[in-house]
Amino acid sequence: MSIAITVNGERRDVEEGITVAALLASLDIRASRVVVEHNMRILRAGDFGDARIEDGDELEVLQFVGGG
Amino acid sequence: MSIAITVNGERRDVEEGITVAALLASLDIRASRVVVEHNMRILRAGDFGDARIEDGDELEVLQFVGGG
Amino acid sequence: MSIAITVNGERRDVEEGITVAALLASLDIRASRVVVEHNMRILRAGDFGDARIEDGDELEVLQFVGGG
Amino acid sequence: MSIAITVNGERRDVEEGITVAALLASLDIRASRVVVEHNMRILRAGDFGDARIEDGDELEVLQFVGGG
Amino acid sequence: MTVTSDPTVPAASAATGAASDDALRMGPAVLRSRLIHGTGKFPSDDVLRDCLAAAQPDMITLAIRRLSLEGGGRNELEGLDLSRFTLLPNTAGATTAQQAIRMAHLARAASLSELIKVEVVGDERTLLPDPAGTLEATRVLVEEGFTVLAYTSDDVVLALRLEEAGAAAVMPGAAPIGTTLGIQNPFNVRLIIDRLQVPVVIDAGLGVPSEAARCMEWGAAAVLVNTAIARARNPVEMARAFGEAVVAGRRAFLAGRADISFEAVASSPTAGLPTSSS
Amino acid sequence: MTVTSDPTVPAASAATGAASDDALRMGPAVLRSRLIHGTGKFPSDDVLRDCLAAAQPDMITLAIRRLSLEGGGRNELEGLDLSRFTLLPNTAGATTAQQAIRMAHLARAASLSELIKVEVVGDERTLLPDPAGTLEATRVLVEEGFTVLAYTSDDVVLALRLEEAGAAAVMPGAAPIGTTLGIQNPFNVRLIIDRLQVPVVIDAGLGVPSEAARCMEWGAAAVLVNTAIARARNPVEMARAFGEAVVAGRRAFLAGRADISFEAVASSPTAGLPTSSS
Amino acid sequence: MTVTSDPTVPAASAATGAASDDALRMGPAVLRSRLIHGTGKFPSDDVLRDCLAAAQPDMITLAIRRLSLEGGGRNELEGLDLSRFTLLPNTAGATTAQQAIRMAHLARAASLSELIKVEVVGDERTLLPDPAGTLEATRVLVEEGFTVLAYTSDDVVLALRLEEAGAAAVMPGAAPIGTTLGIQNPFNVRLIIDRLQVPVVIDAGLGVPSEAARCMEWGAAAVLVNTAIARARNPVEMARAFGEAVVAGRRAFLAGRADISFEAVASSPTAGLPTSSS
Amino acid sequence: MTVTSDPTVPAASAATGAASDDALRMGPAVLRSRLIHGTGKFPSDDVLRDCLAAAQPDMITLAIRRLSLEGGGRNELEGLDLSRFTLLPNTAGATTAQQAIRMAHLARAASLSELIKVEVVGDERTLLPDPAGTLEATRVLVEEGFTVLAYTSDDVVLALRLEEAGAAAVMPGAAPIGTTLGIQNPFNVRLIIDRLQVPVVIDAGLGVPSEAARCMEWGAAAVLVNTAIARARNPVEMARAFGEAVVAGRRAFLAGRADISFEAVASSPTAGLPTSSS
Repeated sequence: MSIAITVNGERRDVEEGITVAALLASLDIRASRVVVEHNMRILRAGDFGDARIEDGDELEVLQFVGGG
Repeated sequence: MSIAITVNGERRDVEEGITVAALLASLDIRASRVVVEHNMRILRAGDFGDARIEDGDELEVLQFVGGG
Repeated sequence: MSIAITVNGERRDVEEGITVAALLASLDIRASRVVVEHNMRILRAGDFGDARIEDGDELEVLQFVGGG
Repeated sequence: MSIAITVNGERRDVEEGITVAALLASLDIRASRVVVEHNMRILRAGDFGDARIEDGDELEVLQFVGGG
Repeated sequence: MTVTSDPTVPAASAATGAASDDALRMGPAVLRSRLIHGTGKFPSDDVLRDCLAAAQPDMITLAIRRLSLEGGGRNELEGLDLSRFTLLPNTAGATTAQQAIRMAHLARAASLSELIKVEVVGDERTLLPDPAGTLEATRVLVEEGFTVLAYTSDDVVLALRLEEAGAAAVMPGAAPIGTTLGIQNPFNVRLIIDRLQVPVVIDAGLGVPSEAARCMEWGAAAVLVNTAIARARNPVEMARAFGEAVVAGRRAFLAGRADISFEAVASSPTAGLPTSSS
Repeated sequence: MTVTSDPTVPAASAATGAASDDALRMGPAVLRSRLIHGTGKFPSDDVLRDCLAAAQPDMITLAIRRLSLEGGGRNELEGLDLSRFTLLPNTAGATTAQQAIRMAHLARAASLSELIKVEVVGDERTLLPDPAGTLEATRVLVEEGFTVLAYTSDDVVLALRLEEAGAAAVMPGAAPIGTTLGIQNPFNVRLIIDRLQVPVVIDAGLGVPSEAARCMEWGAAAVLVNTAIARARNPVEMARAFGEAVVAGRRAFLAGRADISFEAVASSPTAGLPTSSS
Repeated sequence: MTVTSDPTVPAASAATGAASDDALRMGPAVLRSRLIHGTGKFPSDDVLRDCLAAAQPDMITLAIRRLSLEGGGRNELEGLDLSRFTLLPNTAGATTAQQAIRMAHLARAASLSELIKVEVVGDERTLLPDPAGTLEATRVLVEEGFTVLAYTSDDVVLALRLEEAGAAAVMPGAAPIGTTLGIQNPFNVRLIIDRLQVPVVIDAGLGVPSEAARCMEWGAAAVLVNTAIARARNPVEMARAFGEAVVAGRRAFLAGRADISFEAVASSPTAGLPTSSS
Repeated sequence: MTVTSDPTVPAASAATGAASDDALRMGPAVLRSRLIHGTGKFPSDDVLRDCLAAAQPDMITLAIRRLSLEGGGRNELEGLDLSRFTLLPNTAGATTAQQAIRMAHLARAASLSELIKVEVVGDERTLLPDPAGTLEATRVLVEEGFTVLAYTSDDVVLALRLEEAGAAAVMPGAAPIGTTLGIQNPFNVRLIIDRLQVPVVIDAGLGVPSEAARCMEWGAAAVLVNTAIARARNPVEMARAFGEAVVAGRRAFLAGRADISFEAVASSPTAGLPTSSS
């Protein structure tokens, strides 16, 4: 079954029970380079594998970019 | 009997039961030109005659001066 | 007979023996408002009537204009 | 016999017949470092030995100094 | 160019001296003169009175202070008929919003008006204003019904915040109070004038009349001058000069300056020269 | 403020302390107004006439040019009563001393006066003056009895040389003619004012009245303004503003500015505040 | 003059190029280069990398943004070995203290360091900082253990307040972000440098290396440059030039400038000239 | 940053985009360093020698003076190996063209070269140059085969005349000699740089390295610095700083500055912020 979540402001349907680590992998994102905020709470990289995503969750996947 | 009050930061001994109007008169100050703060409460000029001063009261007698 | 002169840099044919005063009149110019240089010599206004123009003469007829 | 000359604006008495080279040597000045103007004429360093000084002559002995 | 049809030029100003309807409104105050005149540090009462007669301001600033209990409290304002002026008491001396609010209350009691210049000093050495205190005092006093003119730095965002807080005018300083150093930051001052809807009054640090005129040419609503007049060698003539300069600067603003050209352009005709070789 | 009565002033200043006869003398010319008004590039005769009425100068500048032979030579000065002004013809258009001298002779014949503004342009692009030509023309014309006002750059030594050559006034430019860029070199302009004995008139490049006032505050004897008025959106009001600003700046110079302080100094008393903790 | 005994000159700087112990310390950061290098708006990754190689900064700024979910989130920092630099993430984009605090938390998670440049914009048009928001964010983040470098206006009192709030450095802007207009308010910038104990880093609006050097000569601790490098015609050479200019300016500050003289003083001897009349 | 290797640079710039041979040619002189170093007024021979080692100029200026007849004529140049430098003797002390020409002849005899800096002072108080004398000396010496670098004011037309007279370089002063006041007239200095074909060297009055860099950024060919180094608290470090700043300024000129924007432009991306309300 799939659930609806919001990633970086966009609605996405993902597998129920997916972890953050799995989500990143499915998006082809290397976990080492990003910061993830899960329902407004920042996850430590070490916790990506344990963090399960529920229906309606909001995720922000962020990284450093050029800035002044 | 006299009471001790503070006027403009200085200790003064005055007659018990004196009014603000009488205090100003005794100091040769024209009531029309000043603002009086009695225990941090601003008095209207019309109330100077009724305002009785108690022992320990604090008065500020202020006026406009040159400023920028 | 006519002669060829230069007035303000332009070639003109005028009557032989014409005076500066007559030239100005023919051009509808009031003598009081101008300065005339006749063959590089400045004429006094009083001399306009006597100053005869010869063939090949150069005249500058000048006036004040707005300037800074 | 001695003659009176002016060197750098000061009067000096020197031996009659002295050359510029000898004058510089007597003043302990190395010829290689100076320019000499003899009666307003600049001498080449090679001519110092031949240039004889006469009574009343004026000499300027100059060198480079710090400047901006 | 048909001058009078120019929409940037009020018709009234063409015919008369100062535009007859070019009054500055701030709350209840309506000022024809855009020179706000300080009253501190003058050499004598007489000089102050003569300065005001020379400069002819509509609004003057005042401070509120303890009356000296000996001598009946005579002061430099004694000789003045204050009723001829719109009074702008200040909160000078305050270093917190609370103190400024208290002084505003006292000033209201003394002036029977709700005009107040909020001044909260944040640094004793430079007398520059405290951003947070100024903003808080402005908010509270606006809430209470005061018409607040807020003395501030040349910080653009703070000026915007003061406007949002309801200030009737915002008063950025040209330079620290009393220095007469003149306008230190033309860029910010002009930005504040451009961005705000409320009148911008340049306060503090002006040194000479030309600087007052310059502010007015940029579109400042008014200038406040104290030290530059009070400490001039001849204060009365300097007061008059400031009055004239403010009129000139305002008039120039309304008239609209010539466009700058980076190429030289002759003022006299380039054609019509007598032949050089003749 | 009763500036409308006479912006060129002395009446008012007589009472108070400014010099009661503050006229500017250059050769035969005696000027009460220290604004010298150009007459070039105005949108119309009417506007020029109204500007002169508004600014009330005593001296105006003129150029001398060929009359157009068609149409009887009407020009923008037609509507003016020149006899009301001290005329200062210029030699604009000259690029050599010889041309300037010739134009001075023509101007003398036209004005019946020996006042002349020497202007020898050395660079067609910037219209900046030619040092050698300006100096030579000045020398020759002074010799011939002219009262020479010499337009020059802000070169200090050249200004000294012009004074030595007998110029009745030296006229350093603020910026290239017609740019309205304003004073580009305050340092040199002030140095020239300080070093010369003859009047220093700031000419060319001023843009707004505040800059004219600033020159006067430094001790300039007068300013010459043309483009900044002629090209303003509302030339008449701008002319009036320049007139007022020149008066203000001169008055401020005579009044003597307050000393600059690098430390802030309160304008309101620092003592006598109500107790904060009571 | 015995140079080395001069107490204002660190002994170390006499012997070597850049003073060997002239490092700038802000919290955990120790910087030998006083040019902080921005990484935004570069034409390409390659150019950015080459600029950093040319300018050799120790500290670079970064922003934190959403990764693009398509394409694996490649960005302009891809080619950089970030571990070679001290990273200074900013809170750019925040318009409230709360947003800035959230971004600081995210940045900390990404950089594994507590260095943060607090930037709270108060006006979308000028991007000038919000006084209250900047101060609040600084207070909270300092409390939480961050080393805060606070981007601020040139408001002197606000700079003092940020220091009191525990900022490790205060970063007044020279001009609005991205304009390259250069230092608009030398007076306030110098006042801030003089009054604060913590390092003052000039941020935003610098246009050319000479301005960076000028800030350093005044005693600024460092400068932050982004647009002036990223948008130069040749960014790499401009980066190198900024690096050199910052070194030059710092060195000049330590060396101590010559006293200004208002009188001219010959550089060559005035005595010893050959007789002119001989 | 490896500035110590060679502050006069080209090696580094060859790789990246600055001109690989950016030498300055004036007559026979070919200069890699664009800092011309004065040698007057140094506290000691040792300091001068160390300054030259630190700044690494190719060209140095000298004066010619009477040797003291007592003591064998030791002077501050004693310790220098002059053969390592291109010598630029000056005519300082001359107040007429004739004196300058005589000094040029003496200098030629001493240096065995025809490079000469023409300097004819027109005013003893400001030491500003005499326009006519400078121009005449330049004409005569160019005729005689000298390579003339002409010290001049910031008068634009005079600069053009000196170029026409054959000067190999024109050297406008930033401010009066020895003042270290810095650039007083940016407008004219830039105009001179733009209008002339020959190299423009900024001479006299610079105070700090940032001003030298600024001149170079405008396109000046070189700067001449003496007092600002000789009178610094630490002349050796200041010499080095000037050397670095001149390199930085030249590099920035070649790199091409970013365009000024009057609107703020964010340095960090405006998109991609985390949702604020989530």
